[in-house]
Amino acid sequence: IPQKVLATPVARKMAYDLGLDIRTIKGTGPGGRIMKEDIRRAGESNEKKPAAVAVQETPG
Amino acid sequence: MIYDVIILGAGPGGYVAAIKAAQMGGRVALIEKEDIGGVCLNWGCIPTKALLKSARLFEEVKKSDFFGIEGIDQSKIRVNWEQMNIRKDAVVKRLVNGVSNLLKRNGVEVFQGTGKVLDKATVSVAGQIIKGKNLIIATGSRAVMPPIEGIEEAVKTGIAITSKEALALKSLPEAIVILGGGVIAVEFATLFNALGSKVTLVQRSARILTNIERELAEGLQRHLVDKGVNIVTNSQIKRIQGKSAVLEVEGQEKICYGDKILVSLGRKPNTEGLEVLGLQMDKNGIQTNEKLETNIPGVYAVGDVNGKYQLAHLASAEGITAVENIFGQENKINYDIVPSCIYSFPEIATVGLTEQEARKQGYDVAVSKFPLSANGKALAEGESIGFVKIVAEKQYGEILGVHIMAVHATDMISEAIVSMQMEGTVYDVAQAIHPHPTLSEIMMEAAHGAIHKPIHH
Amino acid sequence: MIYDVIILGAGPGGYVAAIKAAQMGGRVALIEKEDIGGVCLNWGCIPTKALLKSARLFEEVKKSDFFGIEGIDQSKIRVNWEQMNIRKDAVVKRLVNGVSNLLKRNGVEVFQGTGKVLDKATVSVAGQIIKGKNLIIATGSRAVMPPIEGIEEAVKTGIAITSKEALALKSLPEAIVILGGGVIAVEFATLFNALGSKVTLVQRSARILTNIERELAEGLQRHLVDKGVNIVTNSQIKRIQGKSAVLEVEGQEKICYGDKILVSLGRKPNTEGLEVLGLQMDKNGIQTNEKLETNIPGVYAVGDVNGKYQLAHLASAEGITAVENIFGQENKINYDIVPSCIYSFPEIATVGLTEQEARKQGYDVAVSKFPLSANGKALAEGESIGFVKIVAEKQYGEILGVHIMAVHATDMISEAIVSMQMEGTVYDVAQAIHPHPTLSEIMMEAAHGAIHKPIHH
Ligand SMILES: Cc1cc2nc3c(=O)[nH]c(=O)nc-3n(C[C@H](O)[C@H](O)[C@H](O)COP(=O)(O)OP(=O)(O)OC[C@H]3O[C@@H](n4cnc5c(N)ncnc54)[C@H](O)[C@@H]3O)c2cc1C
Ligand SMILES: Cc1cc2nc3c(=O)[nH]c(=O)nc-3n(C[C@H](O)[C@H](O)[C@H](O)COP(=O)(O)OP(=O)(O)OC[C@H]3O[C@@H](n4cnc5c(N)ncnc54)[C@H](O)[C@@H]3O)c2cc1C
Repeated sequence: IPQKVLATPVARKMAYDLGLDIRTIKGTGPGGRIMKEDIRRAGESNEKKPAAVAVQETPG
Repeated sequence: MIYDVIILGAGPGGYVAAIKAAQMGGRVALIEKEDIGGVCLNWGCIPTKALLKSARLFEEVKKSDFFGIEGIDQSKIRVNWEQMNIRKDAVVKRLVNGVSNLLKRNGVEVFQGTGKVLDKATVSVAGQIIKGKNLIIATGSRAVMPPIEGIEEAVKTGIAITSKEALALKSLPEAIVILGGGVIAVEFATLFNALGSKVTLVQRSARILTNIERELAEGLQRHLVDKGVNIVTNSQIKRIQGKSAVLEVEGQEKICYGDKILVSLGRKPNTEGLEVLGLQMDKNGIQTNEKLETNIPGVYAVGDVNGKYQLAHLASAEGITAVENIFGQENKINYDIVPSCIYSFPEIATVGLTEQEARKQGYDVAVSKFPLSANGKALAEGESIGFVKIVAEKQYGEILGVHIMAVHATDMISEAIVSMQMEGTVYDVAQAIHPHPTLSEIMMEAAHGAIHKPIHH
Repeated sequence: MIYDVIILGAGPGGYVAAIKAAQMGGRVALIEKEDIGGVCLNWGCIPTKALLKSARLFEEVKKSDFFGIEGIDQSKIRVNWEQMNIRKDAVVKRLVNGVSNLLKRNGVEVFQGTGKVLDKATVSVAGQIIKGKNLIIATGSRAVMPPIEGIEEAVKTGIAITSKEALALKSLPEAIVILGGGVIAVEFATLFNALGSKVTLVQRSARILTNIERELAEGLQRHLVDKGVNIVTNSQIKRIQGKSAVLEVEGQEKICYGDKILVSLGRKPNTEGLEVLGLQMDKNGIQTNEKLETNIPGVYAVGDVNGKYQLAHLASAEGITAVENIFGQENKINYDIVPSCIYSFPEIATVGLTEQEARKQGYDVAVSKFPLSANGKALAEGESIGFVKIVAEKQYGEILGVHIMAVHATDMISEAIVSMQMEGTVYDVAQAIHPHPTLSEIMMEAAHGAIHKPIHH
């Protein structure tokens, strides 16, 4: 069974806009759900590490 | 002129599709042979709910002493069936007028008459020929009259009726036999029983509402029996004879008497006039894919006529989805999250998988149940019958189904629907702060229960 | 023995914390000086809702002719205040007993008496000294009696009362003056007005419910006035004199008469007996961080006493969160998603940001409103006053706030809460298939409206 990613609708859209691979982000919401705050944080630390490769992930 | 979409039938499938198509900039022709609004507005969802409101008030009035309201002589209160129906008809009229105005304001062209499809781009109606690029079939369904001995005669004499005639009765029947135990049958049983008719409900199988989660169905069945409905299960209908239905129950003949015999044994799709298209059909209706397209490209079928479910909200959602697909905005229906409601007293509302279904699909299942009797608002309202049952899977806690029996179950289910729409888990629902005192706290408690333990139980 | 947690106060903050702590394996001492359940169960949420149910039925009974119920002599129906209160008291008793049993079953030790904190690990109660590793203060709040001329005398004569006394009145007042225009004031105005008292509501500012979204508050205010409540706005209370409140309104003196004068001008935290701790406080209450911890490590404050909001469900959620933090399961309250409900006729329920607040926070805002009068269920029920207003941001469509005025608003808001909990968007709510006919379709329509256009409007 492929691992499911629990993320909020807004988190998914933000990750997509920022070009972040949502599967690599740790969720801090209920039950480990990825919240927009988690994406924001990941986005910021990505900016600090310019070497990181952004992977696109379609929502859904 | 060539329309972008021709829509056949102006029920909740067709008229919603028409408005949506117009909103998306399309030129739309909508064909209706009877009343705008279809079964739903005229002979289904709306008139039944208007009458049920009266019936529920009648039940409440009987309890007024208990609630501290004095001076009602219980021996004198009676049902004024005519007034109930005048109000019901006014509600229907207002809604039908509202929809007609919406169609006009959105620039939908409405054709009154029976549409006959000549080819997939051409429909004739009332002597006119209209042309379109796409066709949406939304012709709905009608009650089945199965070949029961004596039924034709009983229809002629006006004793055997369908839900349509039941909504136009001149007087309240003293006794009524309802053949069938589906949603419509149960709502009419609730209605007539509350209004004081002697109700007999005749069910083929061992329980009513065979499509609904077992515990809910059995709970409601017990409750209806407690309230005086005579429910005959495991019965076969042998014949209709005068004002009686003759049954066979466990090898014995049984005779059920009613001034009226309401035949609620299923509905069938309206597919007449479509023959030329060569549509793929099965016994339930016109086959469609998730985009609501039939085997003929450019021809869509939405609502009761595609035989998936018989639900007005699904018809509307399908109508919107078909239109979105026509206009290139790909979309599809998620048939796993279609709610079903029963406006009985108490109500039932359900969405998604039952416990059994979830297990069959191989999920590691967590089930959690919380009763109304442990909820403050339910007690404050004096309405403590029922429960909420959440079915979740254990890996993520994702909610797979929610099954509710409660006075406002049909309002409560929307929380479950949006949760499931967003792939919500019991963790999300438990964490959301639900207002006190409300019935919705029961959802939260049940979610806590699926994780570990509810607080109040 | 040393308890893992000592909890001071057994309202919805304290008793829920106690159960949760016990469920998590802790040894728990719960101290209560009056009744288990606190204000909420005994003098707040529950008794008011029980009486409001009676009041609502009384209103419905008056409309019974319209709904087709005959034989009620409207000149004879009267309120039996005593019976209403007997039922109310029975509901309260049942719930309080229920909570007492839950506490027992979970192994919570309950101490009856006033707790006095000796140090952060030691509390004395009824001559006993108890020791604990953590302390949760959940002592709640009580009504303020501001220094108005003549108020002390009026309290002595029993004319000036708080909500507590209003819930224990021996008879229904013929006329009542309510000082204040907050949630509690509005609920009592609804109650007494529906039961036939002459109600005057005295409000300092230009409208009632200053904390609630403007359109809702103004809508309800108009509605209350239509129903006969005398609302005096922009007024200053000068003094209480006999059975009258003397006001100054736009430079003029105005005298409002009532058999009772209900003082509903705010509540203050119960912080007596905590002095030794040296807690940081402001005028609203004990200051806490998002984990509900005070400036003293190991000391938590939940519910009304921390002065954030005065809401039972928040008190309970804070109680659970404090306990989770004590037991090392880090958690915090999201104060942006705390619903507020008013059980007026129609009800009001709201969560999140208002349009103005959202703009102030710099969001690019989409606002969508949909009225009950365009909803089939609302018309079928004969309850078409109100609307749903969704406030969303435009970038993602995230829902920032939902504001509802509707007969079942307090049930409807739960859908908004879980949507916001999951950072849901108007796209999600619009895509979710809402059952027909229900009031929840209004949420869906409003969501469609925030994206593009609603169908039915
Ligand atoms: C008593 C009763 C109660 C119900 N209560 C509920 C409820 O509470 N909730 C719920 O979700 N569902 C309820 N339903 C089911 C609901 O009414 C249907 O699911 C819904 O009406 C289906 O919508 P539709 O648009 O597919 O078809 P319909 O509503 O059946 O509309 C089809 C329309 O097409 C017209 N038509 C057919 N053929 C042609 C033609 N050749 N040319 C022109 N016009 C044509 C018909 O006249 C009709 O107006 C109820 C049904 C009944 C009978
Ligand atoms: C008329 C009215 C209606 C309301 N309706 C609603 C509503 O519908 N919904 C809603 O959400 N909120 C409502 N509220 C508000 C709600 O009641 C409070 O927010 C809630 O009770 C707060 O809970 P709590 O646990 O913080 O405190 P409380 O419920 O006030 O409980 C505190 C308890 O601590 C005890 N205590 C205090 N000091 C000590 C001590 N030193 N030793 C021992 N025991 C002590 C008290 O006796 C009390 O039992 C209403 C309030 C009122 C007055």
